[in-house]
Amino acid sequence: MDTNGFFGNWGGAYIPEVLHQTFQELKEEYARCRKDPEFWQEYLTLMSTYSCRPTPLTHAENLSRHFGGADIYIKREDLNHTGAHKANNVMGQGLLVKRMGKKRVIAETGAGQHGMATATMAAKFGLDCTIYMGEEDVLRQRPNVFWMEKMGATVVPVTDGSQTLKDAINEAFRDWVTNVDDTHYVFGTACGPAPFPEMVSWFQSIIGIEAAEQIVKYHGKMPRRVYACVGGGSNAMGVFKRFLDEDDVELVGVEAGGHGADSGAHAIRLSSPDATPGVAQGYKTMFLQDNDGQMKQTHSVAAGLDYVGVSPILSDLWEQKKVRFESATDDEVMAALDLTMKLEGIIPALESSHAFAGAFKEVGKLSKEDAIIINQSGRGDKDIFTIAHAFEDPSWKKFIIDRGKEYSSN
Amino acid sequence: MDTNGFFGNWGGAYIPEVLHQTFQELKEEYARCRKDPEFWQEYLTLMSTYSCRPTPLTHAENLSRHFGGADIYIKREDLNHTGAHKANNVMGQGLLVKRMGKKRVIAETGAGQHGMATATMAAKFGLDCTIYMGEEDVLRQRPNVFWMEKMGATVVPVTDGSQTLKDAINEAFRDWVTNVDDTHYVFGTACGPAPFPEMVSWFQSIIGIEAAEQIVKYHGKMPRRVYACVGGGSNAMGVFKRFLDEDDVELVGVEAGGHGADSGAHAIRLSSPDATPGVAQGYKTMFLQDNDGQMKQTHSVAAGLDYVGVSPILSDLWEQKKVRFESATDDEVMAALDLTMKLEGIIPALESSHAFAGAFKEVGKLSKEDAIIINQSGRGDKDIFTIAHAFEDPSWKKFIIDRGKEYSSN
Amino acid sequence: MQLEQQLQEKLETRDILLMTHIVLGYPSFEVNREVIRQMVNEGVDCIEMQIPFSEPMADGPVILKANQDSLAAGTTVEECFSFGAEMVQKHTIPFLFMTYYNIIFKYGEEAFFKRAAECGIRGFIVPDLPPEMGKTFLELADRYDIAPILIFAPTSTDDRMKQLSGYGRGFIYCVARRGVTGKKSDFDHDFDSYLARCRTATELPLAVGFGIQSKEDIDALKGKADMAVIGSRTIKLVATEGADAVGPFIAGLR
Amino acid sequence: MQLEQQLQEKLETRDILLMTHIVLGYPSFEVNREVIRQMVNEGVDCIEMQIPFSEPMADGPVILKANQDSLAAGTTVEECFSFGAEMVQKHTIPFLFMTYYNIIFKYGEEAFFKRAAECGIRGFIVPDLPPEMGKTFLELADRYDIAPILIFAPTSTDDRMKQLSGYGRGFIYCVARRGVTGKKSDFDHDFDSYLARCRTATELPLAVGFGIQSKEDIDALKGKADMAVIGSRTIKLVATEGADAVGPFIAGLR
Ligand SMILES: Cc1ncc(COP(=O)(O)O)c(C=O)c1O
Ligand SMILES: Cc1ncc(COP(=O)(O)O)c(C=O)c1O
Repeated sequence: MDTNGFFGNWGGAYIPEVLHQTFQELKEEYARCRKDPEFWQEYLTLMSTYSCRPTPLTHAENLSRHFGGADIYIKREDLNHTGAHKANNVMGQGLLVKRMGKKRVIAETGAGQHGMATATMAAKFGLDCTIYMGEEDVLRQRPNVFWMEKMGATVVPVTDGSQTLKDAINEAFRDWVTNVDDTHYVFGTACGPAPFPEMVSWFQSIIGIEAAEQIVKYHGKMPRRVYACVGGGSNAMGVFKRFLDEDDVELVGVEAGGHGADSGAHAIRLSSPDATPGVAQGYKTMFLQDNDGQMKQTHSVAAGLDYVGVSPILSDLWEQKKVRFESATDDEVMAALDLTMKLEGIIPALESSHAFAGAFKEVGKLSKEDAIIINQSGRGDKDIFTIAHAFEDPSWKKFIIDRGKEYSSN
Repeated sequence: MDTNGFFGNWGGAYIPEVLHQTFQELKEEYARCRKDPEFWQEYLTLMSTYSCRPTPLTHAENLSRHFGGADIYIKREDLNHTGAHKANNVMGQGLLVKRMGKKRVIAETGAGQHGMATATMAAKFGLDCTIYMGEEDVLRQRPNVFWMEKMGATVVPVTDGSQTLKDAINEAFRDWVTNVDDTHYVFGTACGPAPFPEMVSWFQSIIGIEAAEQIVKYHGKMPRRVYACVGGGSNAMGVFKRFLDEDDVELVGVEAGGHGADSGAHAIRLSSPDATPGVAQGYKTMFLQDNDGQMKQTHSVAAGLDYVGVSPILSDLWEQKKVRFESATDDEVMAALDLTMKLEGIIPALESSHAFAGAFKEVGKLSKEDAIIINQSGRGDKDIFTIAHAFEDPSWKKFIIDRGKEYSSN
Repeated sequence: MQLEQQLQEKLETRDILLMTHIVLGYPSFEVNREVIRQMVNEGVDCIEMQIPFSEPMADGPVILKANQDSLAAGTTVEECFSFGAEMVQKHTIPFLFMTYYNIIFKYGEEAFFKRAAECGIRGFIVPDLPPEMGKTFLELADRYDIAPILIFAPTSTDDRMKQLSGYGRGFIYCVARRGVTGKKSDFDHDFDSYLARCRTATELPLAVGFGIQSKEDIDALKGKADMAVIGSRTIKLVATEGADAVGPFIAGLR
Repeated sequence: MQLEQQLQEKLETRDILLMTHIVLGYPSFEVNREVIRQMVNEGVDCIEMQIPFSEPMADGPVILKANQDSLAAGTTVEECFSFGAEMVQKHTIPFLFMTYYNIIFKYGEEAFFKRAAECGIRGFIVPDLPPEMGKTFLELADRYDIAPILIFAPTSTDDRMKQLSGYGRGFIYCVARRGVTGKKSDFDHDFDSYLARCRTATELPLAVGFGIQSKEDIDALKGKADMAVIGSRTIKLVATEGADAVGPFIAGLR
């Protein structure tokens, strides 16, 4: 990151003047934390006593055998407290908020995982908490909404625009400019104005640091490839960062192919020509936008990937060809999820299932001597309404109908 | 355990002759595993690479401050893969099944957690899997049923008797006597015929072994008390075992008080005079039964505690006064759950919330110099239908009604 | 006269004996009474009367339901004793109690034996009480002269059968197959070699139960076993066609 | 004539100027045309025309909805330019474009400036473009003689204001309070000392915007600021009472 917050051509901090001062303070505090080894130590202690770090690296023997190529290892971010990698970032920012003395946090959320993590952190750190969530995502991720509220957070459904992640981000910014003095905006992914992309990636880098140590321990050497799904890009940056300078490790980001790259209904920013450079939500990156610069509707079965932009750091790595980007369609994702449940007894989140789907297309062609790591960013429990729906499970439907009738009648 | 499987006056193996031989083999294999240090090592490796062991011990600073007594530490079994301590037992038995060369597993489940864990293990180990679950519990724990099925297990709703855990156990035994040659019954708690109570406790003892090490590291000495909820007794045995010989550690088991100890609608076996010695489901313990020896209906808001019997090992420890037993009512449990979510950002399962409720009643009276451990046996996500229902959450109800209508209309 | 002796005597005139199974209080004691009358009339040699239990772990759907319905109708252990005593008075064939161990344990083992002996009950079948768990039970059986009926299963090893035989009195109940009561069994080659193993292991008469439904099944047992046990089949018959169907059915079995 | 000069001249005869805000294409260009006519008639001194953007991060509900509705009706950047050119032709007051940076960036910064200059637009307000991010933007503004309107906020430090002032031309837009457009502001003691800080930091005229709704609000600004900005208030007025309500409303402000 240069002093203006750019990574190559990407990034920056395109923020309203009201926020200027608070960003100054944030950048200074962040810089202090990065220099202070005690801060990272405090972070590690928190993550190993409140969440479950280091998370395991699981050898997926059955999937490996099934595809007959490289050995598949799964980095288990699903085992974090609150069920996803989002906790890494949020707990880190929580420590920062404590240092800055702010009393309230706000956050946007798509899949609800970042909202869950933030509500959790707020409960633990005794902060007020408001979560913005697109109305469509409120419906897709209802259980998460329920838990956030039970943990004392206020969840505000956002009915503007496409009612998904980007709109929640806009709304969170509106809150922030209003309540900037006592409020910190816990940005949920490696996007937004600097220093967020770098800061979020820093907290998430714990994933790759652990994974590198673990793979060498189990597999004896570095992996051939590392796969991660890419929404905003935080879990991808988290697992990639440590491997960036390893020559023989190829990094693969898997974007949301939705109904297909040619369908117009997807969220592919880097692995298709649909996106162009733009500036929105406080930063410059590749956006899915029309010729006038208006953001397009995106689509993914995974709420957490259903987003118009992507981390500026990833746009830079894409431009530098240091990370390869692919996509997986909704259908490929459901199939990958199904296979992973059946063969390994592991339920990846729909977001994470994109990384699995991406890896499954290629792993058979790799040598048996090699290993790959798939970053399982979260667990699929939160997606039960979407997954049960997508699989058209008849007994689930009957159960919901019966419950609905019961509730209607009293 | 004596050679007949008794702990003092309790336990034994009251099994049909068809199962005699398979129990012989099971006992021999179990004895071999206990003697073989490599087995435990293999178990530890599995649990640290597939699940998230050691699970953290979390210092609940806000709850501690709130009650103003001893420091509260929470042992985080909720962070296990599949969301509860049940995984410890199941993965251990899975290794045993592999050694015995059986191709199919069956299990009973109440809360669905043991079923989830068994279905997961079966997927990972490539075994056929059938799960028996009381019809009432199928309704209470619908999401778990869905996931078990997605992992390839057959879930059989049991419509006999009270349609809860004990009936699922009977039905699993009926399957076992029929398919004894290729099938292992993965008993889910520290009950049933010997060697199950001891074997399950052995696998679960990993909880207390870790917790003892952790509390000494964080608190500097042994805890004053350890709290666990008691359904069948496996998580309680798991966390208690290591502390049994520590003189100054008091062990407290919290049973399901349901609508109250005097209501007849509860599952209190040891901390009220309602239960009497009996023999059922293959073992001798304190059962909730009438004067003729017929089992009574039990009640708890927590499916996993809604059971007529209790571990024979706990009956023995109760008789020896080595463990104190208390109970918490449904209402106390919901309040404890609510407080824990709000203050710590942690969502205990309804079962585990009993341990919290039990501890909350007493912790304020202990010295600030002391610490207690509460065993959080599982996470509450699985209970969303029960918890949202119990809190009468209006937006949840609306959500379900709308979904139900949507499903009805097509 | 001891149960075994009684059966051996009958075996002098019959090539195979018949034992039937009823669940007490199901559908009612009234019907039990009538069913037993018809069974005895048609020459049944021995009857096991099941005292219902809420957790009949070794029983299949038919008998499970019978247990539950009987309990739901309010059947008590005391009523079962009275009814048993009445049957012993009324009929000359031996009557046994079949039940799960908790019924006995909860009543008090010795009290249960004493009361059953007073009623004239000749044997107990307790499917969840292996001899290892039944030390006092076996002593009391001896003391009260009530035959403890032990069970062989296809999974029992030769050694195990010998051991069981040592504890058994009256006869050995050979479970025809793995599984619970009620489903049809195959009386095939494997079954024959199982029965041969049973025969070698014990001097006691061999009763074969689980899934015997017809004259053919019984004929197939002749020369290999001493007694055929009809369980779920007649219970289902009573439920679907009434008590009066029992007599003709039994008559048709031999 | 440069924007600042133009405003300074007007200030010689008026104690406070009025700037109004419209969202282009909302509810339609037709209505925009009429609204602007009435505004100019009633003596508005300057008009900022917002080119709608799909992500108007700094705008409150009223203007947000106006952006969305305009886009939903199909408004394009090209139409905004044509309309802007038409207004400049028709009226003598200065017109500004307000928009978010992506609209400019995506069009091509230089192309955008060129086109706007051809249309006679006098200034740009870009709320998400701080000067640190606007190096080329500021150069182009200079080159094409279009005033880059910089923004002061209550959270800006004195140093920051000085720095911003150095980049600004035309006037400084002082955001009256924290928050987004549309909500009422308190013009209290804190506000006065904020405005005093603004005044000290720059020589440029001060426009105050965010939440100005009435004659009283404007009177309160007299002597402290040079221009009052009416934004959401008239947009809402048009939406609820139609374009014809604008003239009388503006007339009542002074
Ligand atoms: C489980 C999970 N994975 C991935 C993502 C995508 O975010 P990112 O690309 O920042 O990792 C989300 C976002 O909500 C998520 O919940
Ligand atoms: C989370 C959880 N805790 C506790 C229990 C009770 O079982 P046990 O007493 O064997 O720990 C269950 C049983 O299903 C459970 O799911």
